[in-house]
Amino acid sequence: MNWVIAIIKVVFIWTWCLLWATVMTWAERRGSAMIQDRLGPNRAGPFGLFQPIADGIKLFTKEEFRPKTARKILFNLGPILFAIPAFSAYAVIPFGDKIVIGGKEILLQVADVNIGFLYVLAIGALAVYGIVVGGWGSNNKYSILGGLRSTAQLISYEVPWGLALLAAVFVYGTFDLRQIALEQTGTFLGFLPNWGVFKQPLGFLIFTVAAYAEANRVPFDLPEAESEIVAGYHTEYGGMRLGLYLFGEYVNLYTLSALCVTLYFGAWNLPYIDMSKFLGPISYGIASFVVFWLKVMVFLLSFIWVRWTVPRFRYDQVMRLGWKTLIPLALFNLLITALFIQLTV
Amino acid sequence: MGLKEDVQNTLGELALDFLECQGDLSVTVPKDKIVEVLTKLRDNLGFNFLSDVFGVDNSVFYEKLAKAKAKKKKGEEDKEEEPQGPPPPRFEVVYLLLSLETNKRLAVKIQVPEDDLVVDSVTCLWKAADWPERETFDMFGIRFKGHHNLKRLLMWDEFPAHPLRKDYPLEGQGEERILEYND
Amino acid sequence: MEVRRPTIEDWDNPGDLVTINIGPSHPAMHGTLRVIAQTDGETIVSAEPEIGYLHRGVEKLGEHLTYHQFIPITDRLNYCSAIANNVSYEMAVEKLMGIKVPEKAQVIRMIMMELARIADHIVCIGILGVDLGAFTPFFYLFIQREEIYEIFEWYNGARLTNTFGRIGGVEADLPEDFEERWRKLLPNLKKAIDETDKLLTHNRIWMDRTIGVTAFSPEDALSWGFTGPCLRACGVKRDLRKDEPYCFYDQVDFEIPVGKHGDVFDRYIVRMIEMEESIKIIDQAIKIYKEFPPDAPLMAKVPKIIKPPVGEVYSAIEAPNGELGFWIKSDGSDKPYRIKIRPPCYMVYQAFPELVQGEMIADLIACLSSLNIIAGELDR
Amino acid sequence: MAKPVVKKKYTLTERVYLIEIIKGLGLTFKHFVFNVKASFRPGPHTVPTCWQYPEDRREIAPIFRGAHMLMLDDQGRIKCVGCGMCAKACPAQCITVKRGKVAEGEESKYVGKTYPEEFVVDLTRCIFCGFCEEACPKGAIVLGPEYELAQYTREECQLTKEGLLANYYKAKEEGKLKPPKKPVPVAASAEPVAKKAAAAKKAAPKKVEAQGAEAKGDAKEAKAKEAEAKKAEKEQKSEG
Repeated sequence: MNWVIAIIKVVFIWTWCLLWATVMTWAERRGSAMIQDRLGPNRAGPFGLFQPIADGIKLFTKEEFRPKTARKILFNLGPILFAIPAFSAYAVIPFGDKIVIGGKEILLQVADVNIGFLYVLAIGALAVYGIVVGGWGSNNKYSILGGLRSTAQLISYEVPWGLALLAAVFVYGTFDLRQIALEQTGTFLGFLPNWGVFKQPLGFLIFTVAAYAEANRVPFDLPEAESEIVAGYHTEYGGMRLGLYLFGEYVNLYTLSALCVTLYFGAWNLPYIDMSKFLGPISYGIASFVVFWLKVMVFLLSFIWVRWTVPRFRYDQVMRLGWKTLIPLALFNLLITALFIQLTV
Repeated sequence: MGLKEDVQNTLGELALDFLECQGDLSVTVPKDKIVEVLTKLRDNLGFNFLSDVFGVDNSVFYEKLAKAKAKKKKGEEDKEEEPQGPPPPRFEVVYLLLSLETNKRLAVKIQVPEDDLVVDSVTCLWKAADWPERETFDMFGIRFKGHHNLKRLLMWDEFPAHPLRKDYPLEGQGEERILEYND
Repeated sequence: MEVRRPTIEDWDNPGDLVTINIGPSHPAMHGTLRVIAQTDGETIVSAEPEIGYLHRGVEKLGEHLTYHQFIPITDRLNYCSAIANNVSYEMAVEKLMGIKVPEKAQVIRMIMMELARIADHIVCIGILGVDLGAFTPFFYLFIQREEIYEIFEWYNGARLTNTFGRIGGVEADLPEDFEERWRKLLPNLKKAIDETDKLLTHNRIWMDRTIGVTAFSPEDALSWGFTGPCLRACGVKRDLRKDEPYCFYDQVDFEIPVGKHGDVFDRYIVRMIEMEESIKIIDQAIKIYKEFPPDAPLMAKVPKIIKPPVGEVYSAIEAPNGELGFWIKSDGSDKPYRIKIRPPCYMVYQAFPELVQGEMIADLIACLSSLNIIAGELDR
Repeated sequence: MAKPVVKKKYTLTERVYLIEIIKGLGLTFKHFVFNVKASFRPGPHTVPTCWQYPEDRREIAPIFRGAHMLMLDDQGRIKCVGCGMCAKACPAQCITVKRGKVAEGEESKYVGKTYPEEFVVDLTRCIFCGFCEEACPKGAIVLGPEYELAQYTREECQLTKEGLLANYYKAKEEGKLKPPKKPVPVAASAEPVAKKAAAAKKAAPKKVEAQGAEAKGDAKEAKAKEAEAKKAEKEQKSEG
């Protein structure tokens, strides 16, 4: 029975991710419109909610165009290489506590591995291949520039990102994401919720900034900076290949937000309230899932919010911020955390 | 005022002709001395800003004036005959100068005959003359000696004619490739 | 302090450089501009602008149209502020003919020109924001631009290509509800400018992107023939509205903002302040306008068919982009013998290779937007 | 090549990215809340700046310069006499007028003794400057309120007499005919007007002067227009 449950969980989380990726495209457009005194797409369905479906149909039915000079294999491989890590990174992130059906305890997580943390880091680093391969395979100068910018940016920001996560690991003492989530119950210093953000405020800040860079979002959207290099690595792409890139990006956002919630915002735990005490086994599972998802939504919306507020960095400024500001800060954070733990334990 | 006197004093013999129209003063100078004249004007009279450089094709201008005169003469017929000199040079290059201190403007003109379409470039004095000179070359075919990059500016490089010359028709001469669309 | 930037001579084999062809159809190329850039990584070693993609032969066309018929053609020069072009051309013809324009018409021209200046600066700043990745101020500002166009529309029926004014005056009095519209627009406009300021000016990302980028010295700027906001950003206090006043500019009180370094940030700030100064000018101009009786003349006595005497004049005004001049030579017929337009951004854009040399690709885009190059005016 | 280096001292709030960004976030959030609230208002025009185009249209100015129309007078007669002044004034040369003599028995259809046998406005060429309207001595051609000018073929963009009249009927039905244009006061003489500084003081006495001037100017202008129309008619006759 276990493998049936596993398949159900995989299918569920895939469709869930895809669903929210599509909803995100809608939210992005409507949200930006609302910020900018516009209305946004409001014709397809109520509030324009069916717009992503229309977009999907458009992407699917569009001609699969490939430039003559592009490298066929790499060109086709690029979007796939980008989308697969995006979808698989979510495997280890819990999306709820556990649900008990018929006496059987089901963890709301596809795979509960004890090094889930490292898995996310490793898979996240793979996404850069999709961008580079796509940019190179397109045989276009703008694409290759976008690909190169992306490589440099992702690799640079993985360092402060990893260091910030490392500090979190120091605090929790485990690589297991479920364990980390479970530790964030109760209160911290007596009055704060026992969430990572209060123990690691600096770490959280570094993590967020680096997450924006990892997700190629404004102000770090250099790889696809429209006004400079047209569309960056996906300049030559169209149809569903482009769709894979776009979907992958939103799924990445979802994963990053989920990771952030898991690490710093108490996963499915509500502050000061222990839901498991007064909810039944099934309803508790569902409630934990909903709480987790709501927290993720807040983060997703913040991505949109920031995107339509700030301008874009320049390439060298991104590098300067990453290497000269974030890494020293992250190291400092690591040092303080280590000292603190050494002194208190 | 006294701008005319100033210019006269500064340029001396180099000022061949003055034209005043609605307060705008323009001075005609010899073609080969243009760099010298502009340097003098810049250094002595403070015309330190080059507004524009452009060409004029006068081939039709004198004809039109003569026609207008002829029309008038029919009525009067008593004026003395104008001395028939050699026809004035076809082209003119005009340099619009401006003094930032006194806010006075001066147009310096040189006459360029059709058989000697080479003028000294003034890019050594003002960098601003770069594109205007290229445009003058493009539109009138006047070459500028000493310009670092004298090629066509607005028209494409293979364009065979100089479109602002008066003998070039408004509709063009069919240089543009005629595209045929198949429905 | 100065730094040396690499030039193309530093490379033994210039083939090592990557040639990037930016434009003529590129998201950041306003209209149809094209820059061929030689880059070393992201750094631009040399850039060569290629213009003429929007060349419509306006000067040639002018020789075949009557003086009046050329007015709508001038709309199409700097289409962001068509009114300034119209007025500049009309003033040149009026100077040629020695016409004195009635004062009320001059005030109306002044009000309209300042509105056009605000509209033009809104476009420039909005696009600069978009090109640097900040989309939102663009929308806040453009909505107000629409409102300004509304005023134009209720004045003479057109929004973008206004064909404003006639030789010798203006074609209509200001509509009765003009001031009401202006008063309604004013707080929103001020708010939009303020919000743009809040979103951009002190944001460090914006400052990093603009301060020191494509800085230019005043000597260079004068030598290259810069005028308008680009020159003022370099620190030269020159504005034709003050230096060679026309209309009623010597009667109103306004400041000329001056920058220091001539970088993108200074150009942006100069334009921002100029918008506020324009608002001040309009307020004062409306006061002057109200002193005229409603039936004061709006047109000078102009013959139906305009035949200026033989002669040549140059007349320039301070268009939003800088000195916009018309040199007109007349042969006494009803058509100009030669019209030469001195577009401001033409002079600015020729310095582009020197401006962006040694900067990065992203700076090239920022520089281009901050210079406010309008292809219609550039190529004519 | 050497370039000046600009270094600006940042204040502390500028140096730390976050403070200014958070201020900006607050500003955008205000807009967000305002617009979300606004978008729940009833009616198509919810967010004040967005027009839901086909249903919800902006009010256009009564003097809007859209597609041309051929005016009729009160008795439903075509005002145009086919003089061709509009075609002459047009900078884009988009108007073609062919003049014909009014046949017997058709006098009730036209104002003048001549009429436009053919009147074509090529909208693909037109630049909507409104000079034809100004040139017309009879007020017969007017730029109307119609602005939806997209067509499928070039032929449809040729606005013939029927099309011009249809535009007129449509505008009349919708009550969007232009109000009569106020005559522009013309200065009495070509003499330079009084000095600027004295403008305010002289305003009162000028008034009387100007009124007289206006009346004179109007009469003269009308006369001049008529004379020119006649001239044009003659010319066309001689050509024909």
